[in-house]
Amino acid sequence: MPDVALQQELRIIGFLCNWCSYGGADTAGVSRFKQPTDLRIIRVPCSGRVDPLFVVKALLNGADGVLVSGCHPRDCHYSDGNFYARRRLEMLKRLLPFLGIDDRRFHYTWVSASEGARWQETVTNFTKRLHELGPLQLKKEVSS
Amino acid sequence: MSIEALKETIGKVLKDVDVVIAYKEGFDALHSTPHFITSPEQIDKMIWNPLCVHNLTTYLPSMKNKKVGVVVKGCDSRTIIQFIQEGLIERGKVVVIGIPCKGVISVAKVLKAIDHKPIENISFSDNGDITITSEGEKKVLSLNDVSPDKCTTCQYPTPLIYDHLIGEEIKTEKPAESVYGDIREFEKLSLEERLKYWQGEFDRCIRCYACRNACPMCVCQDSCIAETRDPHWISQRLNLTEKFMFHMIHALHLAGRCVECGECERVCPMGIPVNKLKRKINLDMKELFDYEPGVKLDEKPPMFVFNVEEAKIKEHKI
Amino acid sequence: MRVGVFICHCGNNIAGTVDVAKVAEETRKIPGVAYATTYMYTCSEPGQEEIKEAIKREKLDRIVVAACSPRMHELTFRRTIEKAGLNRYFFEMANIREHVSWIGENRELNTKKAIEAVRMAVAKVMQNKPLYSSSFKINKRVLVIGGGVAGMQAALDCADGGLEVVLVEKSPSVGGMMARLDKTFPTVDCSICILGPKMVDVAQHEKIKLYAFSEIEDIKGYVGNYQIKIKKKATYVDWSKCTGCGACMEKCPSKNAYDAFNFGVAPTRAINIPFPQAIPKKAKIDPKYCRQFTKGKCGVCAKICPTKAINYEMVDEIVTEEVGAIIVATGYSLIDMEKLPEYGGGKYPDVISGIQYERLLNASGPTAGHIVRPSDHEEPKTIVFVSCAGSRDKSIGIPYCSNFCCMYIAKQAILTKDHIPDSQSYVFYMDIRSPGKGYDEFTRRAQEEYGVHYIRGRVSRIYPKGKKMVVRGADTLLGTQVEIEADLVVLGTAVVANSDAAHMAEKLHISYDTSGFYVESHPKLRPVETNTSGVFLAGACQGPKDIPASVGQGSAAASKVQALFSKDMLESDPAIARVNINTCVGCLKCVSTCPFQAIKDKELKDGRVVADVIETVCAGCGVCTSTCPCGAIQLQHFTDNQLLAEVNALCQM
Amino acid sequence: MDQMKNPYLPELATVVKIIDETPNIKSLQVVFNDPEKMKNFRFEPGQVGQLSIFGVGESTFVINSPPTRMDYLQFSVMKAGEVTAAIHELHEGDVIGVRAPLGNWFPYNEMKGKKILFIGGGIGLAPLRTLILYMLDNRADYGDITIIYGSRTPPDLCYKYDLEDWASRKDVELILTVDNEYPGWDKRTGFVPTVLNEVAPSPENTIAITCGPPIMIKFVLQNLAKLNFNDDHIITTLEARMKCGIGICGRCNIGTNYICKDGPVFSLAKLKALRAEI
Amino acid sequence: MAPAGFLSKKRMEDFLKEIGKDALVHVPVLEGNVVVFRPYGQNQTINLERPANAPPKAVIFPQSDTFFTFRFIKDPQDPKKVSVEINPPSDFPEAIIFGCRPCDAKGFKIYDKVYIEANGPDPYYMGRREKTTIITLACPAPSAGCFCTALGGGPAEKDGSDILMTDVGEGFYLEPVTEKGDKLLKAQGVAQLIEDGAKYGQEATKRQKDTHDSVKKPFESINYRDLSRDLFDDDRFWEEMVSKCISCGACTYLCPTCYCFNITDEKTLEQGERLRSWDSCMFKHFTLEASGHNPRPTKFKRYKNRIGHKFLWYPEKYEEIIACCGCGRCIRYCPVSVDISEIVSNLRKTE
Repeated sequence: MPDVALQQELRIIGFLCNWCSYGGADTAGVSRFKQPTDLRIIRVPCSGRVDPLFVVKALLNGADGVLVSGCHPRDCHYSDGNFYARRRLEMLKRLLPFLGIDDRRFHYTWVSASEGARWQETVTNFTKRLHELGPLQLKKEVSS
Repeated sequence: MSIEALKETIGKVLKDVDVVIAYKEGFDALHSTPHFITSPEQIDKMIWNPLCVHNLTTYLPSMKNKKVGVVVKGCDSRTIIQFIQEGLIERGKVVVIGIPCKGVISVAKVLKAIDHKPIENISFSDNGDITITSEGEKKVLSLNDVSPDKCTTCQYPTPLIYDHLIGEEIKTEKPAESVYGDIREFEKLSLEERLKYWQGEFDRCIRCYACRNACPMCVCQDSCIAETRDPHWISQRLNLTEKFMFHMIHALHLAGRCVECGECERVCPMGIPVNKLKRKINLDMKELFDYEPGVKLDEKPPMFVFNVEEAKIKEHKI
Repeated sequence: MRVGVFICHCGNNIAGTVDVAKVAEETRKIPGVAYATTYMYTCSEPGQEEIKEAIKREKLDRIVVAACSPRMHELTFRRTIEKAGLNRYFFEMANIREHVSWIGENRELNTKKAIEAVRMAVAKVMQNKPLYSSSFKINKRVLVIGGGVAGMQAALDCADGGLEVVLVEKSPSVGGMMARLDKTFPTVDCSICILGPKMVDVAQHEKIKLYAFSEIEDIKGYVGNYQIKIKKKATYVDWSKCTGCGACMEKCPSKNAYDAFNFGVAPTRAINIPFPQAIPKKAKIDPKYCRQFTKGKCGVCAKICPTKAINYEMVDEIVTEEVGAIIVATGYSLIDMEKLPEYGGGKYPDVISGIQYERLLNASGPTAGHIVRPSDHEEPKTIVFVSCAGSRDKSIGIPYCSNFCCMYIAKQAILTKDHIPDSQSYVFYMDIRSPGKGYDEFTRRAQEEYGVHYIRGRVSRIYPKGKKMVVRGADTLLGTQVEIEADLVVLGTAVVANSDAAHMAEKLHISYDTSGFYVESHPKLRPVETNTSGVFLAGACQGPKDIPASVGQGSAAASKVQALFSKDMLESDPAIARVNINTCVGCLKCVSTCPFQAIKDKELKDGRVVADVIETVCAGCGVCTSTCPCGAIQLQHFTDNQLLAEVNALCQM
Repeated sequence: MDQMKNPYLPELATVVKIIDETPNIKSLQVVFNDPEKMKNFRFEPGQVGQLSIFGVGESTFVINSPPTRMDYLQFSVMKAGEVTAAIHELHEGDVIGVRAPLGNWFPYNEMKGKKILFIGGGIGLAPLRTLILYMLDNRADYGDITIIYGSRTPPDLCYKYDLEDWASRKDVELILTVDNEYPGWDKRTGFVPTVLNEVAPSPENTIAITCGPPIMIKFVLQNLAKLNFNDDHIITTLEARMKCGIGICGRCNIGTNYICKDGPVFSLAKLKALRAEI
Repeated sequence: MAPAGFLSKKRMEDFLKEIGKDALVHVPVLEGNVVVFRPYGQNQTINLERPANAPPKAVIFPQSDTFFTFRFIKDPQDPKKVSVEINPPSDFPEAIIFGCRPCDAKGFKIYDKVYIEANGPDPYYMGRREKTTIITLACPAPSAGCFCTALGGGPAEKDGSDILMTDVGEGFYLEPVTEKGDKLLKAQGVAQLIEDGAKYGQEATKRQKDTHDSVKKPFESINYRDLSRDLFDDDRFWEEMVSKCISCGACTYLCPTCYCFNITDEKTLEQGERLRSWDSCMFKHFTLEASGHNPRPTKFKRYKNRIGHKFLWYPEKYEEIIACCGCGRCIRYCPVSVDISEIVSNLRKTE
């Protein structure tokens, strides 16, 4: 794990589905899997609840990175929610660079409730990547 | 095609419907305007020429309680197909009068070509020449030079759906790869250049919502979340963040649904390339799902369906 | 608005790495937060009392608890504030334990993170609206999927409790795996002798409606009100006429049909009754082998059938049943031996699986209980059992222990000695797992009384040598290589989930793990519940289990259903989608994306068409909300404004 | 910028009391934080105020306490939109913003010596209440006072404390009605316009003042016409979406008149002249 | 008042720099294919050839404006007690609008009646209005849809401007119109750049007249009394005129005289602001009440209100002045070419 604590924390927002990824983050906690502290988590019932506009809103308003995590495909508590999420988020991921926003600032993935280690890895790597990219400051640029 | 044949067809269709939407002359020589024909004597006022730029199908979803005849060009016809894919119109209540189209003008390009001088007269010849009289002088332009971008790469000059086709079918000679040439070109810019570009363009936005209201696929219209407090996605502040957000709402809600009629861009009083984002998404939709809005009746827009296995979506690694 | 915030120390769990007093102090600065305090164990009885007291004393109308995961205690605290007179949805939890104190080492950063987590929760709770459950009638019938011992136990317990039961079994007879066993460990009593009466009970119970040779086609609905489509597969025999006399089976000229019941130990007829004690005892035709189907002519059975029950024209039939709860007892499968090439599985006839051996041992099996080698029907003298054949092998994706192989191998070794007194059995094992009551004694008896030779070590290869099979392996206790020339090799093949388990899970909207076993609600405390209310698990579909555990789960699931059905009405979860008919434009995109068909179109008085949520069908995923372009359909408790409040609380600092 | 002249700046005020009138109507009694402002505050019966919930927005309500009782200003709020929902979340002691007084008022001087007929429905009693209380405080100036008031059900009746008082007074005739039979209700049932017909007051020297839901007003006006009330003698108050409250922002106009500034009190004669669609 | 002056085009940039020393100068800039007002700065192409796509009304009436910011103040003794601190803006910047058209300037005159005279001054409007100097360019040529002369204005109308410039070829003929304009021209640094304009007067007048004569007149003149109230109240008339309207706000937002607004609050947990933002009577929600009731539920009723406001009610209230300056933007930029002059023409009583 990189010692990101030495740097200024970044604003990273995660949207996690209640059934898998939020549980996976809990599992990581229960297992005491250490993670960087930058991420703030918003619990949603399903990754299919995550309107890509939330990601845009967050990035435009000051977030340095956004992470969306749901159940693995086929494993959705609501059976199909993450299938929609996958299409929408992939569309967004491709659109962001067209707007001039580095798509590495947005990551979507699948983590199940049992995958504490995968969650730890996801958070750690995403945080590390964002620290390499530095602050986004879109809000400042865009609202000038 | 002959205008007489069109008028004759409209006359016939009118017997069957409440209104036929066509075109008539607008407030000056360069503009036409939508013409709502409810009685036969109004037919005579109608026109057909490259000034007929509007996508008249945009009125259809708001006229569900009426039976409507509508004149469409090739590009406009995609809207009808998209409406049907999304269940937004009842096919039986719409009579589509299709016209194969060789291209229309872009008012903005014509004005630029004649240096924004007042226009007294404009005429069109079959070979694509446009003769403009301005300040007493005649100037000849080529339609190709003053067509909107959508015409220069048009793939569907003949309507894809119609009940009546006026005139001979036209086949496109324009290469399919050209359609998104500008998008690919834009993608060669650096991230910083792109962001700067959009900041400059969106900064002019006055949030008049002409782009939204002219868009046939913007189903929300008066319920648009750009103006609501519940949900409260954006404020009425006129800063760049909110303008940016509005255009993202517009683009994302049109994801995989935009038929590229270009009305949003045509109507923007501030000259913002509003269609570009949607066309970028369309390019992705084509690559990811082999989907092109408004082309095939039996398809569904990609954001409302899924495949359990998505052949083209790869898991992203950090 | 007066938000009260309670920050939990959780002993040292949170307070150890988070400055909870600082969190309270910072939280108190937020306008709208009328009260913020810390507590040692907020979830404790006095902790909950403190919340109730504060609500009354400080006139609080929204509550935030910053403690552990909401998945742990959200319900606890919702009940607490409800008791104090607040709507239970005026509550949010900030997870500062699993997501903060347990994963971050830097106290300062943890504290900052906790402050912001509370801030988000406060911002959200200020957007919360009171929600009220509506109640609906429960259909007090239960569907049991799977007629193995777990399913039968569940069905009988429910039926004995007075509930109507629909039991669906995909094979032609109930009984499942247990019906195939010869004896059971550690008592070595006759399996079918103890199972048979249960099977008869199932068949005869007036409250149980049995659909054998049937499959679940589709499940719609929600707890209390499910509509189940059941496919009755064509048997080509009219079971209302068939008496199970077996005449057809005797005369059937197609004698090489695959015998699924006997795991292919010997062929059966194209028309057959799977085993003598089958329930229902009815014949069915396997069209893959029946000459009437393959060659277009034969008709022997039709001619011979005394009740004229044969019907070659029969087709699958779909019937619909309505139930209020579902018990899933779909059991398990065994790994395909071909996936174990080093053991020669599927390649050498004299390498067989444990369940096949069970059929050889069984008096009503194809060999009438005589142990013979499949290759030459000679009696084997040297028999090698290989445990963990596939199990505990990450390389083939089976990291788990199959639970009961050690025990049945011991049993089979004992029975072998009974059947063939001059035989010698060897068992290759990794560890002997015998933690059940009387189990360890049993494995010792195998070794001590029956002279079974246990060799600790893995078998590396099995290959033929003349008429023998050479089993080569390590003896890790002696640290030597061993080679045994066996007449017959029995593999304790790994237990795996059914091949259609995932498909079934998708129909049920329940989760399954990477191995395909269904996931229970809580591994310790809610072992037979699933995360989908109204759906319960019993038996090995949740993971490998032996008979007493499966029976126990069958009863447990039944008692859960009884508890659920003890009320006449169920409360619906109000955190479902709701349509604002003033802003809905009737584009009905939500209808097309709803995974549950829970949205319909509705025409209003003024002729406008809008979306309409069927409250009881909506599961609360929110796909509609993110589909709706105009924000007219909002998932309650996770509305756009509520999520935006959280985003804004973070971005607008 | 001189704050005194800024018509958009709300005055801070504190909610001193909250009364639950009906299941979805609350009354707020508010007092300006600045005692001087409170002391010098003047308004006329029928004038309105804009209440601010900071961060949510403003909404218009009539001041329904009379200018003769200046311990506090009372507003009644039915839960309908974002602002009213936020008002319903207030606690006593909370600070809000008030812009008042705004708009015109009842021509109470011209009503002196006349008989007064009040016809109200639901929360429509609010603007009438201020005038009723004002007249009761100046009782000698006015003739007979009749109040016809109705709501959907008895719990939906506002100002039960006032109704009790008026019912007990000899100088007021109070006629209450609810739409349908209701357990424990021993008074009239039926819609307000119907009850108006049943009571059939004489138009003689009488001013009728009505406020209530639009559908009620529509039929009350029809029935008053049938009873031969003159358009000049029928007064109502109108509602509309308002923002600025000073006749600029453009949404509440009926022709040249802005309800927020030139209203909310209109005579029927005036409304007809404005070609208002009633 | 000083006599007319002359500003050579070569000195225009110097002039802008000079007047920009004490004020923010808004100039019409060509961006892509459109002309917009931007604060004068580097790398701009100033375009005076044609009217800006949007008038400069936002300089004085910003599209969104902060009425006040507020902050919640917690009582340190009692966290239940929260007060509010309200902070309106204290001052507005000096501004100059350079190169707008007479119709644009006239728009502010129409605002003045409402925002200063009739209702007591609106402090935000007046604060900016007083500090803004308007330097107008007499229209060198009419644009599509213009009809200012039919409304009594003209391409060289002075009313509303502080200074009127007329392009006379190599430079601009400058006429001070108000004290404010006069003062600006007399300021030391500016005066140095201005030459005597006397010899250009004739040319200016000629050019002004030429343009005046070339403006289209859909009707000769108009008075609100000339409009037929019966037709105005006839739903069928509006259906015929504006079926094609798509209910966007382009016409109102581009209109120099449209002044309707909305007031909304925005806040974070700790603070917020009350905003005034442009609103459009063409939007359905403009009059939509919380109850769901809407007095103007259809685009026909809304368009009728717009015409009524500009051509009937405003003049009835304010000295018969029509609240339309004939700039033609609503016609020119209407997505479907709804023509307000045609509608008004049709509304006139036929006698």
